[in-house]
Amino acid sequence: MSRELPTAFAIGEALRIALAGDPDVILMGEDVAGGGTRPAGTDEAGGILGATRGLIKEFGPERILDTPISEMALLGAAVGAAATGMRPVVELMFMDFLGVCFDPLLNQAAKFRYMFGGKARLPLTVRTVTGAGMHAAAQHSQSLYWITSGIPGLKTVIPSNAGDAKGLLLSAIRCDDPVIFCEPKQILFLSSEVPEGDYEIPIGKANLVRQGGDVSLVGMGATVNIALQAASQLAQEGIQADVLDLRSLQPLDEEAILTTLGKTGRLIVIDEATPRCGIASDVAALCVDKGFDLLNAPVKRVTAPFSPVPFSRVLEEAYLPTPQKVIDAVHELF
Amino acid sequence: MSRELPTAFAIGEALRIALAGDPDVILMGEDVAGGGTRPAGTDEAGGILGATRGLIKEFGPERILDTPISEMALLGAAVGAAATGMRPVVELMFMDFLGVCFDPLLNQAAKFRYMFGGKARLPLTVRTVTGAGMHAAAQHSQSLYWITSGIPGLKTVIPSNAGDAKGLLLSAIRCDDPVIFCEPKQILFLSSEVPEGDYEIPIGKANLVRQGGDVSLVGMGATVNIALQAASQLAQEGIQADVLDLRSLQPLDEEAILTTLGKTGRLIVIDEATPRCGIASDVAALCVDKGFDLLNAPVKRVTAPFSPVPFSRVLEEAYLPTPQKVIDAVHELF
Amino acid sequence: MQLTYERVLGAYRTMRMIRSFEEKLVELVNLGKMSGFLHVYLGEEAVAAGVCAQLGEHDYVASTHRGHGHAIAKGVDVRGMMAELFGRRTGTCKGKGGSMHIADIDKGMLGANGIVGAGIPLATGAALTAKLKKTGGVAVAFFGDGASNQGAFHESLNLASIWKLPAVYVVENNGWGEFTPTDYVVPVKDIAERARSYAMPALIADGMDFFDVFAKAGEAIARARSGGGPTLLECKTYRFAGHYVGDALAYRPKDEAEKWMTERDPLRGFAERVLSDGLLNQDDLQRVDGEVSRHIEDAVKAAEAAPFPDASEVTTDVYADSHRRG
Amino acid sequence: MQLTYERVLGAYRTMRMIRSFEEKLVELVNLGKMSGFLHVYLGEEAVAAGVCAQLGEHDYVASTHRGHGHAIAKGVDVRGMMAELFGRRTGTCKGKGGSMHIADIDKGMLGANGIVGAGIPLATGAALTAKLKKTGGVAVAFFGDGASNQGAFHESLNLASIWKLPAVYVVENNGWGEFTPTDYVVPVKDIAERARSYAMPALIADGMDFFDVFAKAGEAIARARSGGGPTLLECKTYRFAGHYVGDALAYRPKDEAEKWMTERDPLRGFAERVLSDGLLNQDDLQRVDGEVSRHIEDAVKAAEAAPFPDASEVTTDVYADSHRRG
Ligand SMILES: Cc1ncc(C[n+]2csc(CCOP(=O)(O)OP(=O)(O)O)c2C)c(N)n1
Ligand SMILES: Cc1ncc(C[n+]2csc(CCOP(=O)(O)OP(=O)(O)O)c2C)c(N)n1
Ligand SMILES: [Mg+2]
Ligand SMILES: [Mg+2]
Repeated sequence: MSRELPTAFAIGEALRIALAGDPDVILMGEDVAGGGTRPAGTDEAGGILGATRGLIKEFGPERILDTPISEMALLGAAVGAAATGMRPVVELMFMDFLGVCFDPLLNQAAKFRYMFGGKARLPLTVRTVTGAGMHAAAQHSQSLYWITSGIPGLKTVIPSNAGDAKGLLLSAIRCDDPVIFCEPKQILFLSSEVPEGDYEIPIGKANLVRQGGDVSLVGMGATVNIALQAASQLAQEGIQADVLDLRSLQPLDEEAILTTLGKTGRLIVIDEATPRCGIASDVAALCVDKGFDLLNAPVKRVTAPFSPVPFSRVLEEAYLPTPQKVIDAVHELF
Repeated sequence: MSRELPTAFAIGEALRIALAGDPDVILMGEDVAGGGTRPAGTDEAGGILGATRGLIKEFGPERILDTPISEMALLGAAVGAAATGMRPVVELMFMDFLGVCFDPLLNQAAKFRYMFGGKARLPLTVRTVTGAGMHAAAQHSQSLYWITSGIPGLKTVIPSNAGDAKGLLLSAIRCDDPVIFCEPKQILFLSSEVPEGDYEIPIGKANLVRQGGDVSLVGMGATVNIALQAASQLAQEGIQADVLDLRSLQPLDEEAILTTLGKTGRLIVIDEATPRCGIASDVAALCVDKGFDLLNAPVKRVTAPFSPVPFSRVLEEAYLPTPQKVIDAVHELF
Repeated sequence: MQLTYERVLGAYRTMRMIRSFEEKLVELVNLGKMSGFLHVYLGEEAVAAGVCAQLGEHDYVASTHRGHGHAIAKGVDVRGMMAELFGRRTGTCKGKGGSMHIADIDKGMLGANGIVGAGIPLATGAALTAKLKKTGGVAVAFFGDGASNQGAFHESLNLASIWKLPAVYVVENNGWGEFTPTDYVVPVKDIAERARSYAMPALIADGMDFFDVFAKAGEAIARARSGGGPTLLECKTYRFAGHYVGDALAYRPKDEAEKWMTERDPLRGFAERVLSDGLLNQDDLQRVDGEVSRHIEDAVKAAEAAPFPDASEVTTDVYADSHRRG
Repeated sequence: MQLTYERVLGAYRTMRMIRSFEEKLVELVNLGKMSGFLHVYLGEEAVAAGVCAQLGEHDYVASTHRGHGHAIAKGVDVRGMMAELFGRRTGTCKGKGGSMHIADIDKGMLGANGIVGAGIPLATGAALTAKLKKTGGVAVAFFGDGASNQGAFHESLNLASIWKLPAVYVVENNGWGEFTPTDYVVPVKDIAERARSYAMPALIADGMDFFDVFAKAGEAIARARSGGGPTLLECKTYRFAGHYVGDALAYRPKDEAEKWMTERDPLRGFAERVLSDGLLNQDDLQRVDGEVSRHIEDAVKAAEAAPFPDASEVTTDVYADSHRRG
C-alpha cells in the first residue's frame, strides 16, 4: 500500500525507527524536543521546521535533548559522545550556521579516525536544512554541501524526495562515519511516496531516476525535480534524457556518472549551490578525466550564480536553477 | 640591483610599506606585536613564524595589535572595523583555524556588500599559513583555500615566491574587498628575488612563468615550483611545457587558462589541496566547458589524496604532489 | 543627556513607529502580501528607543535577527525598510537583504543579522575604529539572552575589556530563545553576572521602561565615551509575539504573555508616565500616533508601487572591485 | 581516593616519566633526530599526574597541543608514543598523528588536540555518554589559560552546567599563551572566577604541588561522579620550557622562569614532601628514576628500529565504512 508524506514527516519517521532500534541513538539540537526539554505533553515545536515533533513523548528527555544556542558546544559534544559510544543525531538548524561550529566537523569528526591511526569510530549524523526558495536571504539559504563534501573523513548525502530522505537518513545514522544529511528547503514540504517500515538506501550510490539516451542530466536534492521537469519538456522536442540523482555527494558514485555519460556522450550537472569549487565542477572534472573518450560535447554546469542568495522573490527566482535554464543548456549541446 | 629574500621577509616588507602609506591599515593577530602588545623593544616574536617581527617598534601598539586566542572575536572585530573605516590586516596563524572563526568570513565579510545593496566596503585582508611540508599533521597543514575561493564575496590569492608575495599582499591590503592571502609553508622560508619599493601585482591575473607548447602545467603556491621542476625534466625528453601560476584563486583568470590550453591542447593542474571540490576541479571544469574544442587529451589533476594530512615524514612525502607525479601524469597524455 | 520635550516626543515617536511598523508587517504577512523570515520586536520597543536616544551620528549599533526596532531607533528610513521587506529595488538594501539584513552603515546601523551572536564582534570592531580614529564614537551590540550562550559573546566581551573599547553590550533578555525558556539554558539569574568574567561593569535595566533604559544606557555610554571601557547592560524585557511571524506560540504559557502585555506594555507605561509627569500631553501623543500611522500607510503604498529589482541585479554588488592606493 | 604507598609511587613514576620523556624529546629535536610541532609539558607534571591519579578505566580525558603529560598520566603506552613521534608504524597512531594527535580512546584518552580549546566540548560529550549510559565515569578536559578565551570554553561549560554533566574542566594556568603573558589577555585574577557565569563551582589548586592537585581534583571528580555536576578547577602552574621546542624564549623574563624552576619544581617538591613525610624513601625514588630512564632509552631504541609506515597507508583509515544495523 503506497502512501505519500512530506519529506519532513519522512525524516521524523526515520528518526523514530532509528531511536526505537538502537538505544545509543540520541537527538540533540535547538528545540528538537520542543524547547527546554520539558516533560512529555509540551512538544508542540520539534525543531524550527517541526521534523522532530512528537519524539520527546515517545523517547523522553534523556534521548531527545534540547540545547542552548551554542552550536560549537553542540557539535563538539556530539563528536565527543560519538567517539565514546553514543550515536548522536544533531540538528544544525540551517547549514549556514556551519560558520559558528565548523571546527568540530573540519578538524575533529573528519580527522579522528585517521589521526588516531584507525582507532576511532565516529557514528555521528548532522541533519541540516540547505538551500534557497523561502526568501530567507543570504544567511539562511546556502547550499554549503560542497564544503562538507570536500573534507576527507566526512560523508555527505542529500535526498531529492521523501522516500529517499527516510532511507538515506537511516543509512546515515547507522553508518560508523560522520555523515552530513542535507535537507533541501524546496523538498521539505513536498510529498512523495514513502515506503512503510525500516529500509536503507546505501550511501555512495546514485540513482538513475529516468532513462533516456540523448543527454545526461545529473542533479542532487531539489535539482533532481528540476532535471525531471526539463526532461519531460525535452521529450516533447524528441530529446530523451537520462536523469541521475546523485543522492550521495561524498562518496561520489563515479561509476554511475560515467555509465550515463557513456550512453549519451553529453552531460549537464544541475546544482543549486554556487559554481566555484562545487559538486558540479567535480562531476565535470571527472568527465574530462576518466570520461574523456566518452564526451561528445562540452559539459555544462547549471548552478546558482557566484553571488550570495538574494532576498527579493524576483531575485531569488533568477538565482535558482530552473527547468528552462537546463533546457537552454541542453540546446547548447546539440 | 636585485636581491633575494625569504618569502616571510617579503611579507614583512609589504606590511611595512602598507602601514607607512595608509594610517587606516592596522595589524591584528596572536603575538603579531610580539606578545601582549608590549612597549617597543620587546618584539622578539612577531607572529609564530616571525613575519611581523619589528613592526611594533616602527608603528606602535595602536596599529600592531596582539589579540587573545579568540579568533572568532578577532575576525569578527576585523570585519566590524573594516566596515567602519579601518583597513585591517589579520593574521590567522594557520588556515586550519578557520574552524573556529568561519562565520565572520562566510556570513559577514563575504556578504555585507551584497546584502546591504552595495552600501558596504570591506577592505579586510586575512593572512594565513597554508599547506603541508613541516610534519605539522592533520590540523596544521591543510590547504583550505578552496573553501574561501568558493564563497562569493571573498577573494583569495596565493603567491608562489617571495617577490609575488610582496606585490600580491600590497594589492590585497589596498583592495576594497575582503581578501584571503595564503602563505604556503613550503615557500615561506625559500628565498627569491624581491624588487625594492612599492609595487602591486593585480588580483585576478595569472602569470605564465614558463613558455612551452606541448602541455600546460597549471599550479598555485608551492606547486608552481613543482611544475617548474617537472617542466625542466620534461624538456630533457623533448616535451616543452607552459607553466601557469594562477596567483589568484578567486577571481580565477579563465582567459589565461584557456589561452595556454589553446596553445597546447593538453592541461594538468597541480594542487596541494585535497581533490574534491577544489581549484583543480574548477580548472578542469572550465576546460571541458569553454575549452572543449581546444582539448586534445583528458585534463589530469595532480593533487593530494582524499585524506587528512599525515604526520610521518614518509607519509607526508607520499601525500604531497611531486615533480615525478606531474611527469607521470604528462606521460598519460601523450 | 537631557530629556528635553523634543527628546521625549522623539522617544515616543520611535516606540510608536516600531510598534506600528511591525503590527503592519504582521498584518501584511497574514494577508499573504509579505514573506520571508520575519522576527518582530513588539514589546521590546523601550530597549532600542532608550539606548539609541543616547546615541548620535558617529555611534554604531549592530543588531540581530529581530532588528527592525534597532534600525528604526537608529534612524534608518522607514520607507526604505518597508520597501526592502516587499523586496523592492527602492528598499534599504535594494531588495537584496530583507528583514534579517537591514543595514545602513552611513546611519551607524551595521545590520540586522541572521546569525545569533554575530553582531557582537562586529560592534566590537566598530568600537575599535572609534578608539583608533578617536571619533568619540561608541558602538552598541544588541543581542538576545540566547545569544549570550554563543562563543562570540565570550570572546568579544573579553577582547573589549582588555582593550578598553568604547562599546556597550546590550543583552535583551526577553525570557525566550526561540521556543526555549531562558532559565533552561542560562543557569544564572542575571546575564549581567557574566560581565565579571571579563572584569567588566554591568548594569540591569527594566527593559519595559524607557526611562530606566535611557538612564542606564546613558551611564554605560558615558563611561565608554570617556575612555572608561565597555559595559554589559542587561535589559529585562519580553517578546509579545511569537519567535517569528507565523509562530503558533503553543509552547508558551498564555497567562505569562498576557500578564506582560497587560501590565508592562512599554508604550502604555511610557504614556502614563509622561502624562502624569506633565512631560507630554494627550495631544502630543495623539499627534504622533496619527503621524506615524500615516507614515506607515504611505510607506506601504510606496513600497507596493515600487519596482522590483531587475533579474540582472542578482549578480551585482558582490564585489567593490575598487582599490585604494597607499 | 586513598594515597597508598603504591599510589604515591605511581604518582612519582608518572611525573618522572613525563619529565624524562620530554627531556629526551628536546634532546632528540636538538640532535635533528625528531621533527614536527612539539610542545612540552615540563614543569606542569603535577597537574596531569594529580588529576589522573583520581581517574580510572572508564573515565575520559581530552587534551591539548601540550598533550604528552596527559597521555602518559592517563596510561597511554610510552613506547607507542615515542614511536609515534618518530613517525613509525608502531606508533600509537601508526605515525599518522604525531605529537599533537596522540590518542588512545580505549585508555580513555580522547586525543591531544592541535586546536586551542577544541578538547573542551569533546570532554563535554564524553561526559554526556557517561551520564546517559550510566557508566559512573567522569570526563576531564585539560586546557590552557589561553584556551579560556575561546568560545568553545564558554559554550561547553554552560552546556555541562545546565545538563549537570559529570565533567571536570581543568585549566592549566601557566602564565603564558604562546608568547603572550596571561595577564594581558585574561582580565580577571583567577580564571576560576569564570565558573560563576555558569553557576558552576570552582576550585583553585597549586599546580606545582601534586598533593594539592590530587585533593582538589578528588573533590571535583567525586562531585561529578555522584551526580553533582561539573567543576572548573584552575591549576596555577608554569611552563618551564618555551612554547614549542625550538622557541628561543626571548620574550620571557629569564628571572621569572628561573624562580619557578628553582623554587617550585613539582618533582623536587614532591620528593621533598614524600621523603619528609616518610611516604617513600630515597631508594624508592632512585629505583623509579632508573626504571623510567631505562624505559625511555628502550623506547627510543625500539622506535628508531621500527619500520616507517608504507607510503600506501597514506589513504587508509579515512573512513570506517562499517555500518550498524538498528
Ligand atoms: C548561530 C545561530 N543559531 C541558531 C539560529 C536560529 N535562531 C534564530 S533566532 C534564535 C533565538 C535567539 O534567541 P535570543 O538570542 O534570546 O533572541 P530573541 O529571539 O529572543 O530576540 C535562534 C535559535 C541562528 N539564527 N543562528
Ligand atoms: C584555535 C587556535 N588558535 C591558535 C593556535 C596556536 N596556538 C597553539 S598553542 C597556543 C597557546 C595556547 O595557550 P594556552 O591555552 O595557555 O596553553 P599553553 O600553551 O600555555 O599550555 C596557540 C596560540 C591554535 N593551535 N589553535
Ligand atoms: Mg531571547
Ligand atoms: Mg598557557
